[in-house]
Amino acid sequence: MRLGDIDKRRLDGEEGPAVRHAMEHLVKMGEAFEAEEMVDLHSCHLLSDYRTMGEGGLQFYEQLVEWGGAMLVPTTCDPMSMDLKNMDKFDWPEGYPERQTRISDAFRELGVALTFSCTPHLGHNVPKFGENLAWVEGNATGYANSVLGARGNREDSITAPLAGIAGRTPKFGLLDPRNRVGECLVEIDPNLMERLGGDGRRCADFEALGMIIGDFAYDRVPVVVGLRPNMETEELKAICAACSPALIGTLMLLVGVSPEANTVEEAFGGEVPRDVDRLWVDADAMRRAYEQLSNTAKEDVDVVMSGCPFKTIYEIQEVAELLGDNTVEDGVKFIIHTDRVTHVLAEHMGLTDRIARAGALLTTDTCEYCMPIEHMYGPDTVIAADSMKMRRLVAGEGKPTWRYGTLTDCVNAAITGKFRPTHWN
Amino acid sequence: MNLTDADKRKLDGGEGRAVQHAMEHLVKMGEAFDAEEMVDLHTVHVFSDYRTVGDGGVNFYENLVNMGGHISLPSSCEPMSMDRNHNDQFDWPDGYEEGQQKIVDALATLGVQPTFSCTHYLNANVPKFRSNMAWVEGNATGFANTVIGARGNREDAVTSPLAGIARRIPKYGMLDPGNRVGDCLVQIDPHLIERIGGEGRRTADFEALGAVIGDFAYDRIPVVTGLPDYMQNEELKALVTACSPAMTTTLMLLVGISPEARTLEEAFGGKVPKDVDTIRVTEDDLREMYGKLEQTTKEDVDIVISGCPFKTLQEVQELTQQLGARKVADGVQFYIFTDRITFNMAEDMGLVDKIEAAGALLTTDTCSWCMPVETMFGPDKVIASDSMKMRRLLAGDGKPTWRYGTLTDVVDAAVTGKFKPRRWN
Amino acid sequence: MGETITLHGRPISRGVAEGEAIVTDKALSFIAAAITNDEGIVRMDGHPLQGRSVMGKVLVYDTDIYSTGAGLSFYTKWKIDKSTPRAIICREMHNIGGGFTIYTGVPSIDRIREGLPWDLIGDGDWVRVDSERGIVEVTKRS
Amino acid sequence: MSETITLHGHSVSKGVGEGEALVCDKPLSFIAVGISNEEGIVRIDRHPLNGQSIVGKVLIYDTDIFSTGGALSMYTKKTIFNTAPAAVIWRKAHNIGAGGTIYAGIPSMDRIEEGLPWDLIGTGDWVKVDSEQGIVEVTKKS
Repeated sequence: MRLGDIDKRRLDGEEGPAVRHAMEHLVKMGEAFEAEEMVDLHSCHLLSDYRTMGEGGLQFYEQLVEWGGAMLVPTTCDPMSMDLKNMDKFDWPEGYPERQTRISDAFRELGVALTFSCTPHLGHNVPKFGENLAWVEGNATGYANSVLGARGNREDSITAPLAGIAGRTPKFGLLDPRNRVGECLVEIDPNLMERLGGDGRRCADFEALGMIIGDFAYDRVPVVVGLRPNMETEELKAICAACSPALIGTLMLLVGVSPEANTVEEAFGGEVPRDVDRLWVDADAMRRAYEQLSNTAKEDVDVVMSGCPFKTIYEIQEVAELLGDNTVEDGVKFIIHTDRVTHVLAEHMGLTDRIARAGALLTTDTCEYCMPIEHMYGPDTVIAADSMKMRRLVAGEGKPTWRYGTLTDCVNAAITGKFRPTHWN
Repeated sequence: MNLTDADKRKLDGGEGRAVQHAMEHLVKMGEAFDAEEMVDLHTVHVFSDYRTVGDGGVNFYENLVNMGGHISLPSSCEPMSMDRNHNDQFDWPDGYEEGQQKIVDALATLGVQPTFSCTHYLNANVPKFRSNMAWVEGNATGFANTVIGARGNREDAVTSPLAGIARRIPKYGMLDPGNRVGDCLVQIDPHLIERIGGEGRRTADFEALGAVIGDFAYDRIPVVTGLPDYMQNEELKALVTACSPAMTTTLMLLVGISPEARTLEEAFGGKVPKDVDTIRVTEDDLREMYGKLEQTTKEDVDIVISGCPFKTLQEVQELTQQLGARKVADGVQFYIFTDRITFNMAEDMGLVDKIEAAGALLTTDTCSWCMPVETMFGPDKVIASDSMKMRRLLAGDGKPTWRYGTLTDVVDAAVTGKFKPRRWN
Repeated sequence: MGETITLHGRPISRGVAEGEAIVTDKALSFIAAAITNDEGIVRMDGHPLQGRSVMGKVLVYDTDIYSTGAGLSFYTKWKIDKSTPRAIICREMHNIGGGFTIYTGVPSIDRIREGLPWDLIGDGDWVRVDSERGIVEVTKRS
Repeated sequence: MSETITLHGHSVSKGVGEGEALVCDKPLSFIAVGISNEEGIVRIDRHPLNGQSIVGKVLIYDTDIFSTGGALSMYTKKTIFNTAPAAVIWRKAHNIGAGGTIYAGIPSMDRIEEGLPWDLIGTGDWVKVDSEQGIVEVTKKS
C-alpha cells in the first residue's frame, strides 16, 4: 500500500501515540484487503453498547483516551445499553449502568457526539454524496451507501474509531468506486409493489422485502428494479435494514433511487451482463418471508416491540394514531424505540404523553439489541415485533421466541395480548 | 397546465376546503410560471417567525387550521421570534409572544414538526436525491439542491404550506430537471483555495465566497470549478447561504461535489458553451467582499453574533475551543444561535455549561433575524458577526451597523470589546 | 496419525496457531448476542453450530454476518474471557472479521486456493494456520 | 395632457390596479426587516429606494431577493396594515413575489415586451396595470 507523507508522519508517531496506534492497525487492514492507498475520512459512527462490547470494549476506549486520542471527523454513536429517562422500567444487571456511563465519559473525551442512535443518517450525521465513512451499524451504512451515495463499508467496531482518530482509512470495498457496481439483479413484481407498504404495514413489509433481497444477494451488490421513484425515507430505511442480518455488503443499487443507479445500465457499470443471476420477487416470496420470521405459533405475547431501526417522528405519529384511545393489555409490555433527538421532538408534539397514557413506553438511546435480553426476558417470553432485523439478531437458544407482523398487528397484540397476523395470509 | 384526475378532485373540493384552497393557489402559480403539470411533493419546510409574517401570517395559518388543513408529509419549520429557554434575556415588544404562540399552535395543529430550525436539512428533515421540496429558507434550499440533488425552488412562505396541504406542486424552476443546468461559470483560483477556511475562519470565508459567486450569478445557475474534492458540511452550508442574500436561484453546480455535476460537462448538460460568462475568483475578490460587508470602522462593539445559518454541533465545539477559558467583556452581549436539537446534544456534551460560564448565550429556536433588531438593539449599536447573510439582511436605515470578520475575530471582539479584524488584511 | 494436507490462502491477520477444527459453511457473527462472551458458545437461531463452543478452536466459516459490534465483542472475548478461537479461516474474509483478528493478532486467512475450506477441512481435524506464509496444514482426524 | 403609452407583458397575479410608479432596477424584498409592515417604508442598506414608501404605489423592480418570508410579509402588509403596493411589475418574476401577490390579490406582471420596465416607466408616472389582459398603461409625469 502506498502511504502519503501525512500517513507516514502519523505512523511514525509524530501526532501522538493514539494516532500511531490507529495507523498501525489501519495499515494492516489495508494490506490484508489489498488496498492501494489510504483516503481522507469524512465521518465516523461508533459502537456504544456495553452489552455488545463488554469489558474489553470499555478498556479499548479508555486506552484511546489515555493516549490522547480525539476524533478528527464528525462522529456520532450507536444506541447504548441504558435509557436514562426510564432506568426504573428495566431490570439491568449489576454493574451495567456504571460501565455504560464510563463509555459515555470516554466518548466525551474523544469528542464523540452523544447521539446514541442507529439512524445517524437521518438526523445527526448525514453523509453526502461521495463522502468517505467509517461507520458501524448496517442499516445506517446501507442507507448512506444506497440512498445517499456516500462510500463506506460496514466497518467493524474497532476499525471505525481508529479510522476516526487517524482521519484516514484504507481504500477497499465500497470506499473504492470501482467496486460500486451491480453483481446480481432483483426484479420486483409490479403487482407486489402495488400492495406493499402503507400506513401500519410500511416497516414490516419493506424489512421483509429487504431480507428477500439480502438473502439472495448475500455478499454481492444487488441491483434492484421495480421500486417506485421517490420512495419514502421510512420505506428505504426498512429495506436497508437488511444490511447486516441478510446482506453482508452495504450497497443496494436501487434503480431510480440511488444516485449511482439512474438506470439499470449505470448500476451495472455499462451493460447488464447477459447471464446475470436474477431473482423475481412476488407476493408468494413476501408471504414466505413473513412465515420464516416467526419462530413460534403461540398467540399469547408478553412483549411487543417496534423501532428497529429507530423510529422516525412520523413512525411515532403512526404508532400514536394506531393506538388511538386504546390501552395496552395488563401484563404486556409495549416498547417503542427511538433516539433522544426524535424523543425531544416527540415530546414537543405531545406524542410521548399520548403513548404513555396508552400504557406503552417510548424509550431513548437504547433497544432490545443493546440489552441483555436473556437476563431481562428469558426464554419463555414471546415477543411480537415488526422488525426483521431484531428478530434475526436476537433469536436463538436461551432467548425469547418471536412473532413477526405489521405494526398494526403488533399494536393489536399489545392491546389484546393476542398476536393475530392479518397481512400476507 | 395539465391536471390529473386526482388534481381535479382536489381542486373541486373532493378532499375538503383546505386542499381546495391550496390547489386554487397552486394552479395560479403554475399558470404564472408556465408549468405544464403538477408533481408529487415529498417534503415541506414552512415559515414560523412572527416578526416577519405578522398578524397576516397568523390569520393565514389559523385560516388553514379552520379549513381543516393538515400537512401529511415530512415537514419542519423555520426559527421563530422566541426562545423559550431564555425568554427573560430578550426584550420582546408587546404582543410578540402572544402572536408567536398563535403561530406555534397553528403549526402544531397542521402537523408540522416543531424543529424551529434553518438547518433542518442536517438533522430533522433531510431530503433525498430527486425529492421534490416546497421549502422556504435559502440556505436550506440551496444545500438541498446543490449538495443532495433534491429539487425545489426557494418557495415563498405562502406557497410552501399550501403545497404541503395539497401534496402537489407545479413543476417549474428547479423542480423541472430540464432547468437544472449551468448558465455561467465560476473558476476558483487554486491559491485562494489553499488559504480559505480552517478553524475559526470557516464560516466567514465561505459565506464571503458564496456572496462573490452569488453576486455574479444573481438569477443564473453558476457552475463552480476549483473547489476541493471534499468539503465539510459547515463549509458547504456557509457557501450556499448566498442563496437569498445574493443569488435569487437555489442551485449551485459544484463540480465534483453536486451529484448532478460529477464533471464540468455534465453540469452544463453536455457541453460547456463556448461563450459562457466566466469569472475567476481570487484572494483579492475575497478581501474586497470582506471590505464591502463592513458598514462602520468603529472598534467598540456592543453585540457579537454567530450562528447564521444555525450552528452545527461541530461549530458549537469550535466556538467553545475559541473561547477557551476567557470571559465575555462587560457590556458586550455575545449570542450564538442554534436549534433545539443541536442545543440538546450540546447540553449532553457539556458545551452549554462552558459557553454560559464564559458569559455568552447559546439560544434555541430563534435568531437576530427573527427579532425586531430596531427596537431590541437600536441604530447606534455596533454588531460584529461572521455571518454575511445576517449582515446583508439586517442592515439598513434605523438598524444597527455591522462589522464583518471571522469567528476568531468576533470571539476576540466579544472578549475584549474591540473588533480588530485580522483576516485578508 | 491421520493424513496431512497443505492448503494455501490469503493471509489477513498474520501469525501462527493450531487447534482442533470446528467447521460450518454458513456465515457467523461474534457479537455477544450471537456467540456468548464468557464461554464462546454459539447462540444463533437455526445455526448449525448452535450450542457449540468456538473457544480454543480453529474456526472455519463462510464470512461475517450481523452487527459490526462483533469487533469489540471479539476483543472482549480475547482480552477478558479468553474465549476466542485460536485461528480463523473464512471462504471470504469480511472486513469485520479482518478488523477484529488483525487488532487482536488472532491469525486469520481466506481464499483457500485448493477449494472451499469446509470441503477440505472437517470437524475435529487438527489444523495449523500459518498466516505469515499463507499456509494451512490439516491433519485429518483418524 | 401628458403622453400615454401602452406596454404588453406576462400576467403573474391577475387583476387591475393603478397608482403612481416607484421605480428601481434593483432586486427588492418584502420581508418586514426590508420593508416595514406597519409603514411600508424600504429599509435596506444601500438600496436606491431606501427610505421611500411603497404604499399604494405601482412598484417596479428587478425581481425578489432575500427571504421567502417576503410572501407572508406582503400578505400582512395587504390585509393588516394596508401598506401594500397597488400593483407590481418585475423584469422577471421570482416565485417569492409571485406567491405573495397571487395570494394577497395584488396585480402583478413581468416580461414587458417593449423593453426593460425601468427604461419605459419613471418614478412618478401614473401606471395602470391590467394583468387580466396583460396590459400596462403608462401616463408619463408631465
